[in-house]
Amino acid sequence: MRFPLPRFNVLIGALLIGLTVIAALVGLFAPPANPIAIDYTAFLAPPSPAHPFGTDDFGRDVLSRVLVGAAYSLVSAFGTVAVALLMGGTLGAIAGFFGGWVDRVIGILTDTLMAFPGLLLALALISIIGAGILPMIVTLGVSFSTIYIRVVRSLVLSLREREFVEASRAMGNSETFTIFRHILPNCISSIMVLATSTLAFAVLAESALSFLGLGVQAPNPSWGGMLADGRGLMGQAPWLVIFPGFAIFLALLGINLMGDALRDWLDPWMEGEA
Amino acid sequence: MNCSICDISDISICFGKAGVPVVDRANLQIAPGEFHAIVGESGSGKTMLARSILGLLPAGGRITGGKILFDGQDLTGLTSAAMRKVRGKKIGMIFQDPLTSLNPALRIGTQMGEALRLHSGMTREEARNHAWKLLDRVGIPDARRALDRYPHEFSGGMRQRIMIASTLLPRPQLLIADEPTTALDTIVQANVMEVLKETTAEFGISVLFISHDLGLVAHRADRVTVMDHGKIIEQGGYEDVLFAPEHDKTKALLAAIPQGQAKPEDSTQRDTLLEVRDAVVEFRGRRSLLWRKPAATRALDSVSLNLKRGETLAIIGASGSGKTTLGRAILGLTPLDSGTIRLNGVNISDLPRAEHRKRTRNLQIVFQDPVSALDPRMRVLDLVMESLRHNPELSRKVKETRTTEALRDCGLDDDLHQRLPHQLSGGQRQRVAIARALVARPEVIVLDEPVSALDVTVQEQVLRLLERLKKDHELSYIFISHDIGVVEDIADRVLIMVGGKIVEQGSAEKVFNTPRHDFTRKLISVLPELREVDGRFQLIYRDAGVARSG
Amino acid sequence: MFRYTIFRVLAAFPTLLLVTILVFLFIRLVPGDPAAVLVGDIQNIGRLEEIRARLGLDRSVPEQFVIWLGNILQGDFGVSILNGAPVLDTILSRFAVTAQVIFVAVTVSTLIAIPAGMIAAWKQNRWADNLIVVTTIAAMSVPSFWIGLTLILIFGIELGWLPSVGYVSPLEDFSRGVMYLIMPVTALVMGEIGGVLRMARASTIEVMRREYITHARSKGLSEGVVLARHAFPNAFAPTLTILGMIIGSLLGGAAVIETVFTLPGLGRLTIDAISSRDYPMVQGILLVVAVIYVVVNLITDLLYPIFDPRVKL
Amino acid sequence: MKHLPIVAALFGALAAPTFADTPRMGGTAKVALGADILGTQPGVVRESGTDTVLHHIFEGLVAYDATLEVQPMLAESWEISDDGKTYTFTLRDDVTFHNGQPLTSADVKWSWERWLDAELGWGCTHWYDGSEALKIEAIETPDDTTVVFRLNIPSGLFLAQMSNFQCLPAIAHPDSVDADGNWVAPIGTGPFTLGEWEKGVSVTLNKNPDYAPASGEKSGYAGQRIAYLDSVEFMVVPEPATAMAGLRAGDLHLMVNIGPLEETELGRAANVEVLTGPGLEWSTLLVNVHDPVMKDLDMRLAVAHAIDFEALAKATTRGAVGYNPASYSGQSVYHTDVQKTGYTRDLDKAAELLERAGYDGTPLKIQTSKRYGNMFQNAVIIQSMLAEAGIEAELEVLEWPAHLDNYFQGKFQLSSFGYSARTDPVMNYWSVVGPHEESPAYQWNNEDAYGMTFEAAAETDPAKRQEIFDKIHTMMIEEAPTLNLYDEVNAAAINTALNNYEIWPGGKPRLWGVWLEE
Repeated sequence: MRFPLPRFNVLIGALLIGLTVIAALVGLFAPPANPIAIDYTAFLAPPSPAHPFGTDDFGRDVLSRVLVGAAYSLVSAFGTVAVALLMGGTLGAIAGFFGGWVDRVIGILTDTLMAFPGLLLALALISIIGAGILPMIVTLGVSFSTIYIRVVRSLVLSLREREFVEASRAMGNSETFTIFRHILPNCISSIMVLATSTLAFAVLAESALSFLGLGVQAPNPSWGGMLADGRGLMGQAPWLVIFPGFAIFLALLGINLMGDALRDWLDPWMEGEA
Repeated sequence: MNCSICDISDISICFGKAGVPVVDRANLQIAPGEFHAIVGESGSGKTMLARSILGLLPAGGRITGGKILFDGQDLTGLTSAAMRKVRGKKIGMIFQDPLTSLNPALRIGTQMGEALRLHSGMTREEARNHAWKLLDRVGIPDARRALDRYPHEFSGGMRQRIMIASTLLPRPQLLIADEPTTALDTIVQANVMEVLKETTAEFGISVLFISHDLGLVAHRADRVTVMDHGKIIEQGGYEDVLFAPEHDKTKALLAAIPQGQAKPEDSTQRDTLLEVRDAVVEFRGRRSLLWRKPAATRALDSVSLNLKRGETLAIIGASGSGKTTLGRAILGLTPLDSGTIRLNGVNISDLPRAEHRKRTRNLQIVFQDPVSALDPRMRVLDLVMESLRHNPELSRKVKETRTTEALRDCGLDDDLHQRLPHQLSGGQRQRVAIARALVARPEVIVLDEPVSALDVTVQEQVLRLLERLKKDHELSYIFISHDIGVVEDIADRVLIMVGGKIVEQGSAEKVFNTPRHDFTRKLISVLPELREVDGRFQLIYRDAGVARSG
Repeated sequence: MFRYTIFRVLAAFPTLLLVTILVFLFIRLVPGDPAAVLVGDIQNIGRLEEIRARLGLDRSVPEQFVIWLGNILQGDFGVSILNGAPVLDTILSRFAVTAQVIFVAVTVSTLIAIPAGMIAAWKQNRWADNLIVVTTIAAMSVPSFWIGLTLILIFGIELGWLPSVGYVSPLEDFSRGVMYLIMPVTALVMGEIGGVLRMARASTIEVMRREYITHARSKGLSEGVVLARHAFPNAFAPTLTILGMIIGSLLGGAAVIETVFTLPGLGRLTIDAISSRDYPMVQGILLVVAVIYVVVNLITDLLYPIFDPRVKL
Repeated sequence: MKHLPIVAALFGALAAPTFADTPRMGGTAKVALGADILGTQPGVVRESGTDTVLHHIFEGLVAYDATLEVQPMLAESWEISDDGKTYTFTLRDDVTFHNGQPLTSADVKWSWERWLDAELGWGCTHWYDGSEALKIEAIETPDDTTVVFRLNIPSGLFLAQMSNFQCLPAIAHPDSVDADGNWVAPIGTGPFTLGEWEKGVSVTLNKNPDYAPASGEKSGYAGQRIAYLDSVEFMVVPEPATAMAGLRAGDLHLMVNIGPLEETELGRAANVEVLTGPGLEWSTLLVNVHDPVMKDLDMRLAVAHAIDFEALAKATTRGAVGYNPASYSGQSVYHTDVQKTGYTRDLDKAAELLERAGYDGTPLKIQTSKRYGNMFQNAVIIQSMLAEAGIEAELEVLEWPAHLDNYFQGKFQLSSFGYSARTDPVMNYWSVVGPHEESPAYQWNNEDAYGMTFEAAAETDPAKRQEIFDKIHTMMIEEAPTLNLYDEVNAAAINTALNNYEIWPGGKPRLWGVWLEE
């Protein structure tokens, strides 16, 4: 039975991502309860009509924290990918297009970033910029940019040989014009595929950082943070872990499915077969 | 014909669910030892028909009707296991692009011995022996050591010979050759055809030869089948089909073979437009050691030429002769190591980019591969308009009208102007590339093998277009090509290049009729020419006299 | 090949130097210095200056860097501020633990991912492909510490088959040592397998479209032989680079897995050293990790021509 | 020293031993440690896990019992001269070191002189070198079983400091160091000897076969220390969730320093029992009196009146303890009604005070960290309480070293902090009161109060000490330089296979006098 994976996956992927975005919007603008309001009377209350997802160890409503957490996790994930794309994309394009010593210098920079632990970077940035979502985004963004540099560089190397790039040069266009007008637009499809997979890794990385005590600054909720904080209470308050865990799982499943389908769908087209 | 070893009756092949049949009720018989050619343009279904015999249709392709009898067996009904017994053992196949049809990661010996050991159960040693003997037979130097080398260490021609040897090793009864020489230079093409013809004749193997080049097939095929849009439109012995064609499509294919007379010496005085003096371009090899200067090879070795106004100068040479580097050097795409290029008297070889751009507005280029020459993301109109980008004095309105005019001038009607390149055919795309050069109102256009990637009939139309544009806009061309047939009736003067040097030059008529350099001579002799002499078609070699005649 | 290795080793020095400089600066940028951690809040508050002097932290940063680099070049990595243990020995013993887990995990995930990826490519869009793709995506969508803790809950507590805490090196006592590795390796494999599998599937799909695959089929070879002998070497080359990157990053220590499974690995050592501002230890670790990373990259590039002979070194 | 009354009512029976059945010899108990020990030389590089382990290998001359009263340990008895400046200790004659050598006064003198040597960097030299008035003039050994300490001034703290468990003046044998004085091996007199120490994994202590226990019932660190176990393995388990799983799986027998949430989590498992008891550590909200906003008394009092201290204590300790306004533990005999007077929440008064202080609404910054769970929980609850009183507050969650460093340098506006255990009110106040120029870490820069702490230190009569402490406390409540919250709860979880394990205010786990079932 032939089963058109790409189309089916895109459907589920889009559905899940849509769900996450809606959750984030509801969380930001109309949360059922104030996600950081502490209610001493309702400690670790199990799911009830008042608190559909129960309450956490400060008596805060888990449902609104999951919704707001969606916003934080998405913002931090998309922020990370944006930083990685901007930094990695441009450096990769420059390295690929100009080659020579520029390529070697960027190569050294990439190796250094790869060998550098994200943790130390996070700590240093927090002390400079101050705690909050920004250092998280910059840290993860910088460490993910190394993958973008590598991918974009190899893409640009292959595109540079294409004749329409030489035609652009023959018309007297400057190098930078040729990069931004002809080369980068043609990298977009594979960069999009890369972006979806790094998006998934960004959410996971954020939860790992929260596990190590460095996540999004309290008391703002992020999925990774909630999961990390609730890990010791799986017995008495499983809802603390189940709902954020499920939220991460569904969001990542959506992103990964979309990324996978995108690649299969874009792949044949990218070879420009008539 | 009763004793055919392969009898294809009423075969139809479809793609997808209710697609139009790619091959529509085709009938074809191949006698033992017969060299049968199927000729047709791309999309005519010839390759699909050939591949259906071995059940190697691409994803989505299905045989929807008819039978293929081979050696008494109906191949269409075989189970995959039974079909695998036929493949390689009874029917062998060789492919078009030698670059991608041999596995880059495996040694030649492993790839060749595979089929033989599978079907004959020989030991590795025996298979190797057979293999290198056959390699030697097809002309591979130092055949024994060649077994341990990798495909990328051989030239295109050599790789094709290896593939022929590897396919013939298990002694199949039928060899299917899917355009085996299209990707090769003319001379190499001829040599490979000879090897194929001799070896298959020697081993009594019948051949099903697929090609879009009638000239190549004309003097070698016993029987010819012509296909168009999935249907067989003509079939029979080579004399009937070639020398007394009935269907006008066959006639069109025959007409596409160059017939014209080479132009005589042009005595009219013309001023020189473009002058290249002692141009040298060196390519640095990889830096062997940090301190020693790497060995440099000269792609252009002090080349001089000049182009007169309104003249078409053809530059012909094998791949790697430096003709493309010369074309790119003229445009300034490849910097010269020494020597000068003058355009209308002005030296343009070492100007800064802004200055170079202003000075060379009347110098344009058209590239070979239409797929790679157009930015896949831009629409046709924007693609062509981009070349007016450096004319600030023109308003957007003026640019648009000029672009639309140029596109119409190149035979592209308005509904195509908003399309993306991948929505156009090869011919249409090349017309867009020409329009992009034309819109800048140049005086000189460098054409780097503009038609070699196109089908024969489309090639003809583009060449006629170029000639018309030259007359209408007083253009001069530098026409780079490896195919002498294409250049014959369009070039005024001809330059022959070998190893980065110009070895011969002169008017087209002088060079074609009285070639001096042996490369030129070989180039011309290899190319048969179908001439219509008093109503009858004759196949004539330039200096070797009549090859075949009706 | 030898010349290429020399060239690469020489080219690695600027990277190593840049890493050490950045680490030296960043760790001092982070607030809180080792003296405060050592003093804690019980002891005499006045002793901060005295301890700073003893640790040489009162000198200017560039001065400290020169001294430290000088020692490193003589092979002296210095001593941990926290417990006085020699830095290099601690790093190497902890690296041994991380290396064991990582190599077993990477080998297992490769042995599963490559064949699964190729089968998924071979049966593209059929149920087998969907099953493999969806399960790997599911595995990739769960944070690794969550997998870890769930494994402990199931195999540690409910079934009691595996020890949930502690660590015995398989080198000393193989049978017990293996018991301690099963869960961490499983958790790591579930985290990493997705990346490798996806790459294997994508490159196999791409390779299967090549002409030489149809040529191989035209020789009458079975689909299995075509996949294994013809498709695998060409598909494995790009996957090798992904593997190199994964091993490179993991060898720096999978901090989360090591914390959850009480493995005395490099990842946890890094976190403990950073959080206790143990400057010599942090600098030592990151230098060693950088060297490991460069070596892994070199090995990956040296292996590349085996699968793609066109690449000349 | 008067006998400290035990406030049993608060925790029910003081964690009576689980099963009173007959003790069983043998087996290995496994204890979870948050981090690996830092070394085997007591008191030099300090960390609570390391102290716990070393208390099984080394002993001091005297030790605290469960009621925090000083009891004899290696010293059988002691006399204090009339002028209170000479302490004469008589050693027990049945004590041997781990290397078989008998205990002599020379060993005591050698050990003390090593810890007091400024070069070594021992943790608490400042208690005995005069920098806090008290100075040991000389240590004499008239004969093998007598050691005499000569002090410069009489001190009510000397014995308390000698039995302190953060800086245990351990009695070690000179063979513990090599020729040029480097610490080589821990040769003490304790019930356990150092076995294998696998860095980053675990440290194992083996039973000392020829250990001679002191007289009297086991109580706190005093009394007899009988090792029923063959060995104790302290395993490094950084992740609490893993430790809890290990406890339930039986791979671990003891886990200490667990918070209220872990208590309820573990309480659910059949084979795990949770023991709680009063602790000596206490949580505070540090208020930086040098901060431009907080130097205004009205502002500090406004914050004090915005917080519902009782509710805060009940929330974080799940009802175990209540508000303790004083800077020392509610268990202390000096903790009377005076120390119970603090601040009661009054939002109107708070608003009025804010008005007077001219508070312009800029958010106050509360620093905290996550290493010690309650600090973080206090900060979160205080933030929301201040919000109710119209005071905007932002949390600054830092890493513990950064949070601690800011405490030392006084770089904070508000800081949710906590002090480790001290056993005498003077020691508590010495961490809070002090001249700011000497160290920004002192929260209360008040000469009178600082002078009074030294009076209390020298004073040996409890009634007079009580007067001084009452005066200090009342002044502190008026000036509100720092806001004390509550005494932290000591809680430990044991696997039911471990018998006769007890909790005591000192909090430090003791693996003698306990045995394993099966």
